[in-house]
Amino acid sequence: MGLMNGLDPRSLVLRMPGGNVLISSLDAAINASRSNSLWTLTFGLACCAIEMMAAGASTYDWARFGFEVPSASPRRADMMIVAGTVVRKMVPIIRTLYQQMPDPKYVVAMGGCAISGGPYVYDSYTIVRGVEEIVPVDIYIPGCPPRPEALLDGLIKLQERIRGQSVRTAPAGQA
Amino acid sequence: MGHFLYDLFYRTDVLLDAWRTAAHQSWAMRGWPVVILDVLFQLGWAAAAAVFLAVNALFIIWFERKLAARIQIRRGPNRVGPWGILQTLADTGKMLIKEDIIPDAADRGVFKAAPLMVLASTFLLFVVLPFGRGLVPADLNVGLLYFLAIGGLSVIGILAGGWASNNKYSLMGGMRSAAQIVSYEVPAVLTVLSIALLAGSLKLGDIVRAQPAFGYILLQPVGFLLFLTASNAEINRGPFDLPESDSELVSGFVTEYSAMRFAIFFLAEYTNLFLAGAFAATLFLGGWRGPLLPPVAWFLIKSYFVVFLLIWIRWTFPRLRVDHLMAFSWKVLLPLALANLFITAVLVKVL
Amino acid sequence: MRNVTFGNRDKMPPTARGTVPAATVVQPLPSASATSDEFLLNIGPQHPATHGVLRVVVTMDGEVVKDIVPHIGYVHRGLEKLFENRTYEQIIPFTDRTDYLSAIANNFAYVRGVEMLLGLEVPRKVEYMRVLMAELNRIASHLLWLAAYGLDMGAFTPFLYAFRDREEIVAMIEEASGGRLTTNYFRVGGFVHDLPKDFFARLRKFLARFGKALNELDTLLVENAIFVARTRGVGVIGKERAVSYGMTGPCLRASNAAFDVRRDMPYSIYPSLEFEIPVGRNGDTWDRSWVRIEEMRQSLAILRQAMEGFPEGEHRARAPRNIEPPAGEVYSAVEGPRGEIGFYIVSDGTRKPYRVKMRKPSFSNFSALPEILRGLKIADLVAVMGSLDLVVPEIDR
Amino acid sequence: MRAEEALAALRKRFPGVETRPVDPAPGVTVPPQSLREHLVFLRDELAFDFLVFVTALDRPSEGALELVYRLFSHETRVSVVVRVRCPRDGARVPTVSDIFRTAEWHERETAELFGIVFTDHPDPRRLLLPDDLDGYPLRKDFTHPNLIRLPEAR
Repeated sequence: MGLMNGLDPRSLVLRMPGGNVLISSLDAAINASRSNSLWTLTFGLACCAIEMMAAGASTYDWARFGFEVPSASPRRADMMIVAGTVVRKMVPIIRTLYQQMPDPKYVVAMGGCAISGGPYVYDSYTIVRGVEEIVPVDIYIPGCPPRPEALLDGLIKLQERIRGQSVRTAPAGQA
Repeated sequence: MGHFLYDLFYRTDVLLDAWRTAAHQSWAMRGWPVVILDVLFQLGWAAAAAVFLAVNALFIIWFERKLAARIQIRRGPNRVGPWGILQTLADTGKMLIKEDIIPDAADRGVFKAAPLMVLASTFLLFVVLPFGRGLVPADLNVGLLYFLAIGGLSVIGILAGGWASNNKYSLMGGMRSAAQIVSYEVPAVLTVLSIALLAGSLKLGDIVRAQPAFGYILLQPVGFLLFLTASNAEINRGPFDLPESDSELVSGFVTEYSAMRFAIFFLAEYTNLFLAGAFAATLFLGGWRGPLLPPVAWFLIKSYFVVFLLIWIRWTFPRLRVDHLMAFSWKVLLPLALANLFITAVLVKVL
Repeated sequence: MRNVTFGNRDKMPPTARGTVPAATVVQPLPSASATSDEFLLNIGPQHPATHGVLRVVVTMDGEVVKDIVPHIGYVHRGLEKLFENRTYEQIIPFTDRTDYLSAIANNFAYVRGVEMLLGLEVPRKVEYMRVLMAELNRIASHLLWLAAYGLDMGAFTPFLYAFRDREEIVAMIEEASGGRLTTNYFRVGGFVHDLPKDFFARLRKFLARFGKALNELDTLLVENAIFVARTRGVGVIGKERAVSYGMTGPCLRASNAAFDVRRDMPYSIYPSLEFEIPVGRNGDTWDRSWVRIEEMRQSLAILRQAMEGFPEGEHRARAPRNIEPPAGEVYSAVEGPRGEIGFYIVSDGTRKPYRVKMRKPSFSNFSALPEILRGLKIADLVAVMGSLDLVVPEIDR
Repeated sequence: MRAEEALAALRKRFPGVETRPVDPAPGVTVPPQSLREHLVFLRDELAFDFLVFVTALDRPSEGALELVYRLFSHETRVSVVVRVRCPRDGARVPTVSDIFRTAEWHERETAELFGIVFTDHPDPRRLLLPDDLDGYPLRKDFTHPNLIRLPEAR
């Protein structure tokens, strides 16, 4: 890393003959790894957590897609599924957890509460109206709570988005 | 050609010896120092062991996932590659390119060294592991002792990792692990001693050769169970997986580890699983010996069978409590192992 | 190729609605003076053993728990305030979401309270349907407890077995109500719609199969030697203390106190049904587990009786369109899977309640945790907390 | 023992208390200073061993807060409601958390939601609310920037 300070290796690679091919195949390999191995942070807040558990259980078995390892430590999580109601007392904790996760990290807002505050938008003095006010969200899965199929569908959509990534367009140092 | 293949698979020791002698002669004829050749030979072994270690871990993790899924009436990974066999590869690839976090409060040097210490202790065990007749980097005279001594080394890495993370959960995980490995080392040693008594040697090759066709398991059924339990506890797997128990200590000593450093711990853990199976196979199931199939195949079949047993156990039982775990070792396993050793000694003397 | 960059952003999005406080240190630790031998361990709010977002701060002397301070409120949504600005019918879906594992029991308690305020009699068939649903819900909830408790104890497999059976119940409830978890099935005076045609066929099939599956789960977890060693004699709370702490449900019954709302404050058709109330002997963690397993068996018996005596009739009484109960107050309690679920409703004669107080079992059960845990080993914490079967939004409301 | 008998015994023990039947439980209103002796009497003499909940009602028109203690007896299976009225400003009520352990948390909750001080409470910290929240949410005149009222349907 030290050698590369201030120098973006990507521009060098692209100037090489066949650099494009190299980058494309690199992209393919990286994206295949990332998209097929999304470990989740075990982070259930409310009702949606139960459907998240159901998605992990036999009937729906999200291990099939590589979401197998529910990681209790944010250090090993790739995505945070915010499953449930976020209230103001929880805000600093969610922010800390997000910052503790290593890059690249993804956030899935599961259910109405995480998207917008859900049924508690009005008349609740503690609600946070959508987790996007705290952390950047990649995928929204509507429902109250969403069915496990909906969760799986959302996660597969996330995989598709990851497959569209390229080191070429990623910010320097974060590819 | 067929002759060569036969030699390669069934008489590997003869082939290797012949090859080594020939190489030695030719180096000596040219006046080159033979020491370099020996070093090269050992480096070759090391490379082979490293490749095996990686491939084996990839396979064993997939195997465990699929088997666990089978036990739990679900499918397990099936999207990456046929039957999801490349799932582990995807996981490894992802961890390689993930951000590597070292907490601010951590002891950086120790934090970085800890995973390597654990991996090194596992890697070193391959030195004495006989994969087949003569297929062993160094069949030491004190092979059994070496296995016990080096096998206990991983505790240093675990303790270092737990301490360096500067996290209470990590520290508690590390401490538990240290206590656990040290306590279960004792019954393991005593059990292995009775094998040494029977075989009359500490050399693993000799122990395999000394076994009757059915292995020592029939002479030492209690010993086998003791060894299986103790080694299961030593590799920190369920139901003895307290150092990294999810529900109590988040992830124990690996709580603060991310990306590749965690992957190394993971690699070491699954290599240890294989080694537990391999040594159980070597000491109790007759190692590489068996009819028809080549020795290597027999060795792998037996090892993976024990691994299968360990996985089965892990996915069936709840976790022990930490004091029960200690009590189990000192109050149950140790007296049993002592009694087993005593009876073995008497029988060996009498018969 | 789409050029998407995402997931790598560390910069915060502009806070559009500007209501979120800046990132601060999590609530400071309590000023418990830790001497050199003691140390504080903070568990939660994000910790696998807390089943949601609880936080407990444990003062430990070596491995022994000296003191334990629970912190709650991480899912406090201010529901009781919210209820004051909703009409009676609009409140029903919110009662689901206070305790999503026993949505039906919550519906039941609330709807019954409103009916009591109105002085409304419901048809016999409705009562039977309510009991059927409530008991199915109880089994589903206990199964989920078993699954989660298995995880706590380090056994992953019972989790999946329990979920397999739970899915079957959930499918039945879904077919009837349209929702898997948060069913919103009850209405004042009855149900939103009738039971589906093949409901009883499915129920019969389930009843025939589940008894065996339950025995299997029992053997796999609750009667496992390791499990028994970890739970028996651990986390004991006596009858007197349990009552004083307001514990209800299986947690109280494990302490040898035979109190069950279904029998002692009878409602619906429970007086006409025959079932036993399993009671533990010692009030320890194992008893709490055993009571739940036994309760599932009793629920099966209730389901069978309710199915046999199921009458014909309307699925909804003739309730007024606008619910405007006369001024007054009422307390309606039902036996939920975790204990006494009560709704204290005060009406001032308008379409919206003056005050709704929810009395939730987990709140009281959890408040006894320091009492149960003091003096135990830290390793028991998980076993004890899991055995209380906490649902966090129910504690916080 | 039936509910009426319990109530009669209560009336006998504390002459002058106002008793009124509330469906389905009978109720009794007591002044704050004698709350504790009433509860001790109910618990020890009449076997009301179970405090179901503690809560309060805000009556701004009367300038009063009304505390509600609901008791249940496992022995006789009878409920009774004890009420305490106190002024909205500077409401002070003695704690009963040593009589019924469960009251500790219920009182903490009521205190922060209604702004009632429970004197001699062993642990008077906040329970549910974040530390930076001002006001008492369950009072009728509570306002908060984060509290957006549901628009009235037209």
